[in-house]
Amino acid sequence: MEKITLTVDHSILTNARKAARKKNRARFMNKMKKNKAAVAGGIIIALYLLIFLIGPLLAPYDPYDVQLEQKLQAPSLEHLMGTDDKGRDIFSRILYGSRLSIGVGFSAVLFGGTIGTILGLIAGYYGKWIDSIISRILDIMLAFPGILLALAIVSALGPSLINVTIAVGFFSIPMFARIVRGSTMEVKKLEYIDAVKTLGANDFTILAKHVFPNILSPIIVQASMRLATAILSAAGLSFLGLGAQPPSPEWGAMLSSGRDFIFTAPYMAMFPGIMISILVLGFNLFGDGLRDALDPRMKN
Amino acid sequence: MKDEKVLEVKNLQTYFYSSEGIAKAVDGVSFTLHKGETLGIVGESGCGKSMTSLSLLRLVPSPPGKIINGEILLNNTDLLKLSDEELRKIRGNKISMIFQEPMTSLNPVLTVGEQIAETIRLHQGLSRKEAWQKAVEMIRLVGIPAPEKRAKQEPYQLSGGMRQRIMIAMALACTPDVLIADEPTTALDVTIQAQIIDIIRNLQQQLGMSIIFITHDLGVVAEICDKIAVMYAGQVVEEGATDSIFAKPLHPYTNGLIQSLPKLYEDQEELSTIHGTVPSTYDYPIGCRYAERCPFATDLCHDQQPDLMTVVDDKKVRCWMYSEEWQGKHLRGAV
Amino acid sequence: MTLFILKRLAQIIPVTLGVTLVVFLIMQMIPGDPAIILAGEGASTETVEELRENLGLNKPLYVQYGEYVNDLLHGDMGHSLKNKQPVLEEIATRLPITIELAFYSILITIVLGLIAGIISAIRPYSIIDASFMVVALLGISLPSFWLGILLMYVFSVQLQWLPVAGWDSAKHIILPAITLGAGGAAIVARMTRSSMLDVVNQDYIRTAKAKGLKGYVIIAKHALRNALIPVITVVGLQFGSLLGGTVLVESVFAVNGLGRMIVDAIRTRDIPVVQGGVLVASLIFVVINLAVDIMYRLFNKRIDLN
Amino acid sequence: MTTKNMHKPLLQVKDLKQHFALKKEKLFGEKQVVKAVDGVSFDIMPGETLSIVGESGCGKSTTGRSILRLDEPTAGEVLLFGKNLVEMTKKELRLARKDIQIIFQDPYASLNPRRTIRQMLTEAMSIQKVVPPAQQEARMLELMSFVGLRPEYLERYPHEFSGGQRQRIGIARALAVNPKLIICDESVSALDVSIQAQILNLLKKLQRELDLTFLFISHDLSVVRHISDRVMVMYLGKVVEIADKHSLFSQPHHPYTKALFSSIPIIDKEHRKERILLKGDIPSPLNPPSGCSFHTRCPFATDKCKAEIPNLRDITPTHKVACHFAENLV
Repeated sequence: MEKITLTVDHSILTNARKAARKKNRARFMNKMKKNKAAVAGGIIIALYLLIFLIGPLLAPYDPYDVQLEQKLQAPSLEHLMGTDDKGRDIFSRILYGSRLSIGVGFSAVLFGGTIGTILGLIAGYYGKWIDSIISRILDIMLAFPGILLALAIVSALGPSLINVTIAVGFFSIPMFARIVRGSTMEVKKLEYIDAVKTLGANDFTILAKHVFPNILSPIIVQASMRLATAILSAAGLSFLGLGAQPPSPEWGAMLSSGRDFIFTAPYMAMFPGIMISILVLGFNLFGDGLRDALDPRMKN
Repeated sequence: MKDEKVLEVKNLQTYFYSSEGIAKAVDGVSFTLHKGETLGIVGESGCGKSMTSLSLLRLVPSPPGKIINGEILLNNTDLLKLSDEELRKIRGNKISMIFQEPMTSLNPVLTVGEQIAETIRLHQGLSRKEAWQKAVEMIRLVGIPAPEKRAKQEPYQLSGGMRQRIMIAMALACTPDVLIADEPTTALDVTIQAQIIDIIRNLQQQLGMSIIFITHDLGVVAEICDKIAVMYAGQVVEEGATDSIFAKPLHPYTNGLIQSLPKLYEDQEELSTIHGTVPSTYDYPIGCRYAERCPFATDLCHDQQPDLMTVVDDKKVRCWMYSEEWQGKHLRGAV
Repeated sequence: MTLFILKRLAQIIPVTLGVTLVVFLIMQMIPGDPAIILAGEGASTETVEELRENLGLNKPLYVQYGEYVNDLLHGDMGHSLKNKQPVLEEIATRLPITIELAFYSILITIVLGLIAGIISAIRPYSIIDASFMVVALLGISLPSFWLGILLMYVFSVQLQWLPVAGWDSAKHIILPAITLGAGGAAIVARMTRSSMLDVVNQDYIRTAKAKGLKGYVIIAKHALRNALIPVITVVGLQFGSLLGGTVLVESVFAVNGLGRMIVDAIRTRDIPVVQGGVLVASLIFVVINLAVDIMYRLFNKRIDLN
Repeated sequence: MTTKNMHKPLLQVKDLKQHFALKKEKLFGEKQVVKAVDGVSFDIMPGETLSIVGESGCGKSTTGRSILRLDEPTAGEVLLFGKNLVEMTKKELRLARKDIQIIFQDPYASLNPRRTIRQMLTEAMSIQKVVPPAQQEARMLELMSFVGLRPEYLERYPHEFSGGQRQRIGIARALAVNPKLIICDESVSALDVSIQAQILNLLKKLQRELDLTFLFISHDLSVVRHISDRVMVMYLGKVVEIADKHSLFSQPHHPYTKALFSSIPIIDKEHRKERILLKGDIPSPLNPPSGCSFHTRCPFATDKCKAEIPNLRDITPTHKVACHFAENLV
């Protein structure tokens, strides 16, 4: 075969590369912009993250400062959300508590998501007996209804916020693993996987470069939805007195102590509840929107 | 009898509206179908042939699709002017339709007998029992052995070829005037395709309906159709009797299409091709839509859109080469 | 079909064993000496040793597990550390309450969820659809324990229509059942809607339209049956969330069911009661899952072909 | 076609079998086995194009995948330059795959949507270390010009291309490792005729210029007629006829081949043959008929066909048929 000499102006290639990247980003942003729900969710999450980062700096009072003479004051300019039964400023406690409530959610999902994704990738890609074993273990984990598995774990490890994180993360493992396993099995069947196999790529390369990037969308969607559930579950466990312990300003715990004063000081339970609900709403909206933007099957 | 017009479509335009713009899927399509005749609509993917067929029964998914202009005259009644209720009585009764995917076009949770019988009950007002018997008869008619048993089965228990036969039985149950067949054999193997074509042809002779046969397969068209409309970029570019179109295609696109098929009875070192790609439905050129790919294109072609003009007898073509303007400059019959 | 049921039954055995193993291991996860914990703080060394001997805590782990399963098979879930009563007896008095609560809640989940989902899907992107979906979104976002408190505040404290807590009359059931069923109803509604919208775009619906069928026949006969198939699975999963949710809702409304029993037992570190409660709830869920799977299979015969 | 090595096959497939076990459906039923490929043997000579034709479920694609061990074959040998691919370890196989590449049917599923063309080609070259990194850039540009794509397309993602262009990219990726044999698995089936013609011309040109050997799998007989030197017809996992293309198309011996040929819709009236309509459907490969698997649809079947499996035997030195009555049916 004749040797072909090619002269190409390399600036054309570099420019083409830049343009391609820009176009891709613009396409995704465009899709997201059209999705009002996702944008609303994104804004909510961003606001909470802001509170998470700088909230404690804004707090007007010490969240642990007991002022019994100021107890159970209704919301006012002085105490935006009122004071609790120990006279602590609820607004300040909410700001401080954001670190706990949001942090627990993220840590738990990071923990469960990582393990679940790895298990799902392995089970889905290798199939056969490896899949059988992993799937059976997941079945057992899923046989525990709702947060009961987390509850059981906390009962053994003892009540604390860290244990709640572990427990909630643990029970989200099978949710991730299932989604990832299913998506992996779908992607594995696609011809481009066969093509790279034929080129001689090893399993790790195939999984890391060709399978994982293509199942990222369902993982991100799942993570967003799971964050909502994880925050709810963690708050629930704290509400039951099994997570953060008084005087911690964790929102679930605050809600729990507020419930005894529902006749006299309903705002004690209202504000932490509102904070949890809006945050969870944000993640649900974001997850919904993301799914619509990323999942080709959901397209009209 | 052949001269009796059954269906006449005039200047049909179906557009799709999305954030990316307006897709002119069907852009001014006209044709006439006579009694007992088979009209083939051919073209490559995206040319608008399927959307034309869906428009005829107003089945275009809406939104985003919308029929914005035209007339669809069935025995001189304009279907586009009917109320939904009036149109409903025509669907499946006067005009019926079969689709490309026999796997997904039948309801997976109902028996095939019931799916045929419900059409019969609806349009002919027969009792449950009578309708069921008629359904079984229809299944027998399309050549499925043991029709009594098959009628009670659900679609997943049947093969692809059998499901397409069921679709045909369903479509013909009320002896319609027009059958629209949208790529009915594309998903099937050749030996099964041959069976289905055979059945459609036989039943046409028995029942006398007119057929609109939509396909991308020139061979199938050549075998089954009396006349052909070739579509390109939302428009009919050539129309005429099947034999004359294959013997002497007038439009450069029709010619290119026929030439790029590998021949079964001839050795060729290289196939002739049409260079380039179809223009985007969102952004058609102002001139002839084929000009960019056409080896004969001139400035005139790029600047102005040609009309579908009658050349000889019944043959129509949308190409400047056959116009008077062109005659002055070039010799006729450059193809 | 019979083979499927038998296979599915056979699958239950390893899952059930797995569940018992996990519940058994909970005991092992406790930091420190289980004998000391079981004996209670401040117990003398002899008491601890005696307990260790009695409960076989000095035997190898697998022997202990074997004995645990053997005891379970004989209906022995151990004794409460607090009141020394058999755990099974305690569960027997609590379970009916929880089942009653769960029954009404799942009823709310299914009925409300399906109706809202179908109405939304028939008129997608309409005002009624939008309002249903906003409510559904709230339904999945509000923590049940907070929703419970809100409802209690409105209907019991402010309006005084319904009792605050307890489990004595039909009126007592209303708020907890709504609280517990609301989240599920929201999920079922969303699922039904998206499943319906999915089905409406299928080829066979186009076929039905091409046949000239009436709109309501297409919805009721052709679309709904297919759309409900994936909803079955979702309803099945809701049973799980529901059983888990009883823990929170029973605590909010002071209902003396299984959930509250577990929470109280965790607070007092009454481990055998926790084990028994979690085990029973899980086994119930395993059986419900089996039933749901069989139903799914009955409705969807196409499964597994190809 | 080059004359060197004319008599040494590049690839030999011997008694290849690919059986898939299905889940049991009935309680006391036997475990069902789909014999997707059931004892297929053939050789491919260097520089030639052998086609496999057949209808769905005949095992043509599975044969291609088994050769590459994308599906592990149940039995048989696949000898590439005399070395058996089936017995190789995973590592040896990875190296050997450099010589055989595959081009798929679906222009959408065959390219990783998250990688640019540059990344795909670089990866292909790096895995097999066929080109030193310093020369990869030049080689990439060469590959792009081979398949008729503009160099700046290297930076684009697959979704920015049309179906025909994607097939060109798939071809470039396969060529990146300098393969000897390319398996084309329905590579032009998803394309419109005008684009199909472009790709077929490209494949022929590449074969001439790069000395490639093709195993071309397709259901489209006119495409097969155009591109092949020899053609093999499969039915229900078995080879029913294999011959050089002129002999096969002018004088098919097997009744199935004949029916298949007569079923093709043809534009030119003069070439239309009397159609042989086969009765019924293709039987399920789950329960292939006894004896000759075609006997249920064969117009000439006898009791012998029901009982005995016909061997693939020579009718002429270049024409093999698996039919008891091949000579009587011409």
